[in-house]
Amino acid sequence: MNFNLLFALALATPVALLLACLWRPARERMLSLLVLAPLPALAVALVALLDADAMPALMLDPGRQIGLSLDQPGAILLGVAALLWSAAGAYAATYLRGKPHGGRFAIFWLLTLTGSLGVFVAADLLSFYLTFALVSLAAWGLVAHDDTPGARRAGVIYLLLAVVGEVLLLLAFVLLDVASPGASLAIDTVVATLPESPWLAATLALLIAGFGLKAGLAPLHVWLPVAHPAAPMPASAVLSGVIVKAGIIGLIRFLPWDAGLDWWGAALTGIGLVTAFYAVAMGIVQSNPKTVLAYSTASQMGLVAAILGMGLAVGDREAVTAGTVYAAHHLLAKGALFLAVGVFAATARRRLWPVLVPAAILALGFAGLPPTGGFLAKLAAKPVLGSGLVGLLASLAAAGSTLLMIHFLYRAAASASPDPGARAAAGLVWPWWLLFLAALLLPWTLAPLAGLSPWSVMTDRSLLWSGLWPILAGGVLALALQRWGARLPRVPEGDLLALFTGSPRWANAVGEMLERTETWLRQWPVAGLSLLILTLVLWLPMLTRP
Amino acid sequence: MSAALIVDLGLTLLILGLGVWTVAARSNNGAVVGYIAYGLLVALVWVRLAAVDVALTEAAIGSGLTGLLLLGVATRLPRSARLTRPPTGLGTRLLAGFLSAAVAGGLAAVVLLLPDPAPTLAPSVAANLPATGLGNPVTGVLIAFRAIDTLLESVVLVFAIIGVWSLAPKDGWGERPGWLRPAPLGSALTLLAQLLPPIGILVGIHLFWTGATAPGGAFQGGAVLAAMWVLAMIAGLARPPAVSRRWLRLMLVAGPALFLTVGIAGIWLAGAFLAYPVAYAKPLILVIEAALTLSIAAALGLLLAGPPEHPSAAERQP
Amino acid sequence: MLSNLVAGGDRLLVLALILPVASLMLAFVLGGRHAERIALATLPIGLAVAVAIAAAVLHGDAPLHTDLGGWAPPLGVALRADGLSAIMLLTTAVVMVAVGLFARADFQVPPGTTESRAPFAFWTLLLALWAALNAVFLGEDLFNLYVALELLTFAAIPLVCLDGRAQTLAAALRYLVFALLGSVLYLLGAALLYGAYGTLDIGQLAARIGGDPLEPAALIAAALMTAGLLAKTALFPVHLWLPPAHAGAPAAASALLSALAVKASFFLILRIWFDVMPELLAQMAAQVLAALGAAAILFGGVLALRQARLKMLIAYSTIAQIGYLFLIFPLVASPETAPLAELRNAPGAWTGGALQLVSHACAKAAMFMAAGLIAASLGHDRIRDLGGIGRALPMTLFAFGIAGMSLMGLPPSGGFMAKWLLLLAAMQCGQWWWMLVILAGGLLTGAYLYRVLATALSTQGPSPVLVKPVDRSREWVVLGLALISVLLGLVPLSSFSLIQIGRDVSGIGVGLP
Amino acid sequence: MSSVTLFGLCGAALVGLGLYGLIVLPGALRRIIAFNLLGSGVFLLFGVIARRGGGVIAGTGSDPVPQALIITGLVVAFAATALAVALLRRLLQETGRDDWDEDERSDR
Amino acid sequence: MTLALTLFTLIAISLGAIFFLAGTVGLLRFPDTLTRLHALTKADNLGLGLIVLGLLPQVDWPVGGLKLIAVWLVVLLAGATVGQLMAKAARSDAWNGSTDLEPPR
Repeated sequence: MNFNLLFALALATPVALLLACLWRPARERMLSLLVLAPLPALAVALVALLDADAMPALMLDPGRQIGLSLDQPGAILLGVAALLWSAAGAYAATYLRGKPHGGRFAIFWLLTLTGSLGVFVAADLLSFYLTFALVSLAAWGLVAHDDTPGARRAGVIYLLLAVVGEVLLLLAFVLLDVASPGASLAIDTVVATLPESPWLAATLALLIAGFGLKAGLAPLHVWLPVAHPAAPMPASAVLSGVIVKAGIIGLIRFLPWDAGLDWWGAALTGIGLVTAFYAVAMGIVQSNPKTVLAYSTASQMGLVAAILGMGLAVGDREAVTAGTVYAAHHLLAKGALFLAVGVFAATARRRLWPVLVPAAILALGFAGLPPTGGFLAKLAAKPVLGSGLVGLLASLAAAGSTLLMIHFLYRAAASASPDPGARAAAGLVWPWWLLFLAALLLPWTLAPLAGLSPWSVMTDRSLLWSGLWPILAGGVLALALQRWGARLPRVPEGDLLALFTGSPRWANAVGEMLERTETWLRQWPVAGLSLLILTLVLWLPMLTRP
Repeated sequence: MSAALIVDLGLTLLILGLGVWTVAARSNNGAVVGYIAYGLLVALVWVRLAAVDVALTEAAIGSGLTGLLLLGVATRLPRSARLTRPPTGLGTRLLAGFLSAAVAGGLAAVVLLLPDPAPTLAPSVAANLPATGLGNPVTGVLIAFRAIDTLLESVVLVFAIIGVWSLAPKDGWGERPGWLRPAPLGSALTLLAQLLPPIGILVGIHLFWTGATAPGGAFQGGAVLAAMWVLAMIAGLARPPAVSRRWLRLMLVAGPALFLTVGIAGIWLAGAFLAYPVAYAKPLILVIEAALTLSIAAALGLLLAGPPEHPSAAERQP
Repeated sequence: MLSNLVAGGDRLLVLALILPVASLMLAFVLGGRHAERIALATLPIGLAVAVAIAAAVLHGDAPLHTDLGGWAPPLGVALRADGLSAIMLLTTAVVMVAVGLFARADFQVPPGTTESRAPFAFWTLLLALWAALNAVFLGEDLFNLYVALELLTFAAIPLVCLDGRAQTLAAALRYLVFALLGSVLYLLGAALLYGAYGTLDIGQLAARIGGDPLEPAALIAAALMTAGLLAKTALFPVHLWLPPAHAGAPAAASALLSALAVKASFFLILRIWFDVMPELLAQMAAQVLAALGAAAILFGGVLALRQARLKMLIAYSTIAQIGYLFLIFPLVASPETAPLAELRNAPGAWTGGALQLVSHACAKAAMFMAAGLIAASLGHDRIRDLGGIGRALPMTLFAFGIAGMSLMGLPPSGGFMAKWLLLLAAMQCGQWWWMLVILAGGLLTGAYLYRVLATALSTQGPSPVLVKPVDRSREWVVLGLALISVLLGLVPLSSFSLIQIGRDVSGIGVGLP
Repeated sequence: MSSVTLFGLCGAALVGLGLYGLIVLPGALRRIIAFNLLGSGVFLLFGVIARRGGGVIAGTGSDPVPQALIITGLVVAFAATALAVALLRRLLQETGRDDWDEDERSDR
Repeated sequence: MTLALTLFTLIAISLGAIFFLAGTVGLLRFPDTLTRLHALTKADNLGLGLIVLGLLPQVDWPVGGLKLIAVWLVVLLAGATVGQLMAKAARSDAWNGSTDLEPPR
């Protein structure tokens, strides 16, 4: 088959399924088809990764370079994202069976899926903005799906921040376009001219804020711990696994890697590291395992941002590959863990071990436990982070991750089903196993891309030790947490959001004031006077013309 | 200062005085009466400005028919409606006064600064008037040079009729317009309504006919005819026709429809929409004017007669 | 074929003007069920004429022009259709067709009667409105345009109070008197221009104003005309008449008024500033207009957010969306925009403004009609009680949602492209503050749409009781119009070169200090 | 000062008067009357412009083009007044009040 | 001859003007509607009549003269009718203000 045709199918398939949803019988059966929707995208990614010369591209408007294309980071993320979407789709078919509003869930799922795959392949500003907006806004339907008061609140917060992110990015994109001569809107072209842009600082700040918000960088991470627990389990998996990666791919696509912007790189690294530690600190005082996972996501994305920041500072494209591999591993592992939480909740306590052990392996993988995929991901990042302060801080962050993940395992085990005969349905278990294996093994196949030879690293003792000591340190901390954790203060989900509890009242007061103004303005004499004033205001400046 | 200027000054002061009276009058009736008198004086100004066609229109439509319309509603305002309104605050009035004065001042300054010699189209009209066969340049502008305005304006009247009719109260549709409730027969009004219309109709037709060469035309003639019709309706000698009548509707659109038809025919006969073949210009224009006069008379009369109402609605009227 | 169109362009203009007038008179005379039939039969013809005009302008790459009666201006009156006019004619025709199809169910003569008030009035006024709009978009003579504006007012007012409730009567009366005030100011300006320059033809006025030293009358005339038209466009703060009038009218009428009627007076403001006196558009006046537009965006957005009724919300949304249109004045008039013009072969602000005009027309008409369907089937339009309507009327709500998407400026809608171009233009000419307004407006739009959609999609509570089943074909009409507003964003920008035909906007305001 | 200028100033003053009345007068009827005053002021200004343009050639004391426009305008103004009065009378029928000011909250 | 006609015109118009003046004074000074009406109609009928009479020698005959006479006749007719109507309205107004039970016939 023509590769470009397959490429087109990657996005056309979910759209076609979406159109089929207009037909009621199709809509009602759509849940069981969700597993199929991402498969063409998976195929595209595989082909592209196997044959690096065959990167597909589809130009819709050659004049302005509007279209879709694929590159290596895009292909990696597209592939693993498609895998997670597919597994989570299968999981969702079982998870939501028999519950109401499956059709609506499927529609939002497919919309989000389309956007989510799209951001990895969009080649120009407009397509990227479109797909990014799609994935951001449609995910609201997943977050608020349960329609409980909690879910609705989560939905509002999620949507508000998502729209703020959209606005920041729109501004950034406008600045990018204006600064770039020529009609082309291709991301490559406009980013290439960014370093000479008169609005470089504003553009970078907007880009980092907009994509950082999506990726969960502090202090804009607050939507993660609110939205993830509220969503149904498969939706949380894709939210935390794939959707935050829209922010990462954004950073990868839009930051000028060759410019060597040391100050901006340092800032991004700083933000990333702060996030990495701050999210751990907030996560260990949470009790809902999904909330803990959400904070872990923020922490991990902080590390990715730190990796990218180091690369940005020195103008090193290696950082992109390292960040991509790290993000790809996190995508699969975090998705798997969210699915695992659902499996826990459906499994009796005494049958928990067969799930808990692999979950533990994955969880510690975030901290770089050899020989998991996480270890390889950390190794790939190591040269970028260096062995200085940043490298040390990254290792300490890994210790923090260990602590957070052990906390997660405790909380997850505690959430097991109280029913002694409970057993998770097969439809929940196999997607989880699939993802577990993928998270464990796929980084081994991706490692060569990052310049790592898997066998040699496994035999290098100092490397193994560098992976192990943070875990041991984390383990010690976990014991301490176990002992004294009860003394820590409780922090509400979404920590900083608590600062804004008064804002609705304030907004209401402004609204009431404007309403009174409106009543006044709509009085006849006032409107008449306004018209006269308007006439004079339009007239008088013209009189002063030379 | 010449004598004419003194007269004009007196006229101006009188008009302004009446204008102020109209705005400041305590009673609604007083304001309306003031406005009617004002309109008549403004008609005199038009004569002074050498615009006799406008003077005729102003007297017939601007003052006469409008005054009748306003009187009709002023006398029906219930006392309660006059009392419940809070007067506008002093601050608002001062500000409004200041701003209105500023606009008026600006306009006055502009009037003084208008270019001299004034730009004009009068020579151009005079040069092209023979092609229409008309003697009255104003009619020439209305029917030939700017025919589209006149066409659209006669359509405006149809719009207004639809608008007024669409306000029919419940059960009113298809009935007769309900505003002009006849006075009891045998009053002095009846006598007037019997004596005046023959003269009025003659005058109306005369106005339309003379419009081709001298001041007058379809609007003025139509207005006089409408006034006669309204008089007959008020006096109870004629009842307003039911709005569902086909002949009535035909009469209302006859003018614009004929105008439009001739205009379309002009595309082929004279090379442009709304153009007249030179040989037939005058007869065509007269035919159009005649139809317009009829339609305008009908439209003006019906605008005064109001929306259709069920006969029983008369008692409910305030 | 296309060349024939261009050759017969002048006839097309005349046809666009007289077709609705002739149909109106026929419908008026025949009445009864014929009124509806005639109106419906006119729809496709009118659409075809509009398409033909657009094709002729595009193909001929020049404006169409005709002198009526064979008398050339200044003595005679001309009609002219440039690219923007053609687009407005086309938009009008599309919205008219949609509203006409939609309104069939609401305005049918009840069985057993030969004629009834509301259907007769609606169908004749639909044609009347169309005639008025076409006259506005084709007019080249300032007084002719005054008559066209009055035609528009006369057609619009009765539509507001078709239901005869006291509230809508009051709204219509207020609308009428304020609109009359606006037209009188406009007429005063036109009269002064005649007094100063001896012509009312837009093209000749432009030449004379540009050539001679400026007459003092021209300044105050511009101010008076603009203010009068602003009153009719309902720009903040002279919008008092719009919310009750547009919210009180029947859904089909609201759609026409909100989508088209206010655009006509805005179109004339464009013509005055950019065609009649381009040299006069001082940055100061442009900034004033845009500042009012910005205030409208924010103010209208907040007020929309706080409405309890769906139709009121949409009406306030119109006030906000009108604000966007006024942002184009400082952007087009800025000397810095010239490079952008060369760059894209489509001056951004101008194209963006036109796109906003068109996409808002389609989207707003779709929203009002969707709201009408909701109100008809629920028996009310209180936003608080819309819960579950997403299940009961999924298609209507979907149409409402995607129309809202266009208003909010989400890609790939027409509204997005419009705002994107406006943002670019604002940045290009260094007036970044308008960007913030545009974005804040988008946020507010999102917020009030969220209020409606989240309530409507809510699954809590009992399913709503429908007092009337909804007609599927009407839902399709609404959806179609909403889709058009979205698909406009997918049309390649090069197709918008039509907007540029007949005007050279890159030079506007450039010569000024 | 000539008569024509005098009438021009009169027209300007009438415009101001009409605007003032339209804004401050309570009640629909009075506002409609004020609108008519405003309109006649505008027409008068236009008439002055016509008169200034006249007298160039014999037979026309005044530029006929503005005259024709004023006649058109007068008829349009009458139609507008008729529509306004019709609305007002219907409003009176329904509410017994002659103003159009909104009841607070009625449309919310 | 011309001089005599001019003199006649002058006198007739002056007389008419005096009637108008008297009528106006009456309109302003008389106490109630009916008496004011009385003053007004005199001015209309006689004053205008004299003015028309005075103008007759100055216009073309017969078109202009007949027009003038027609004007006078029409004003006469209208004045009479309006006077009637106003008197009636005045009486019913007076009744509205009084305590009588029946309107005056």
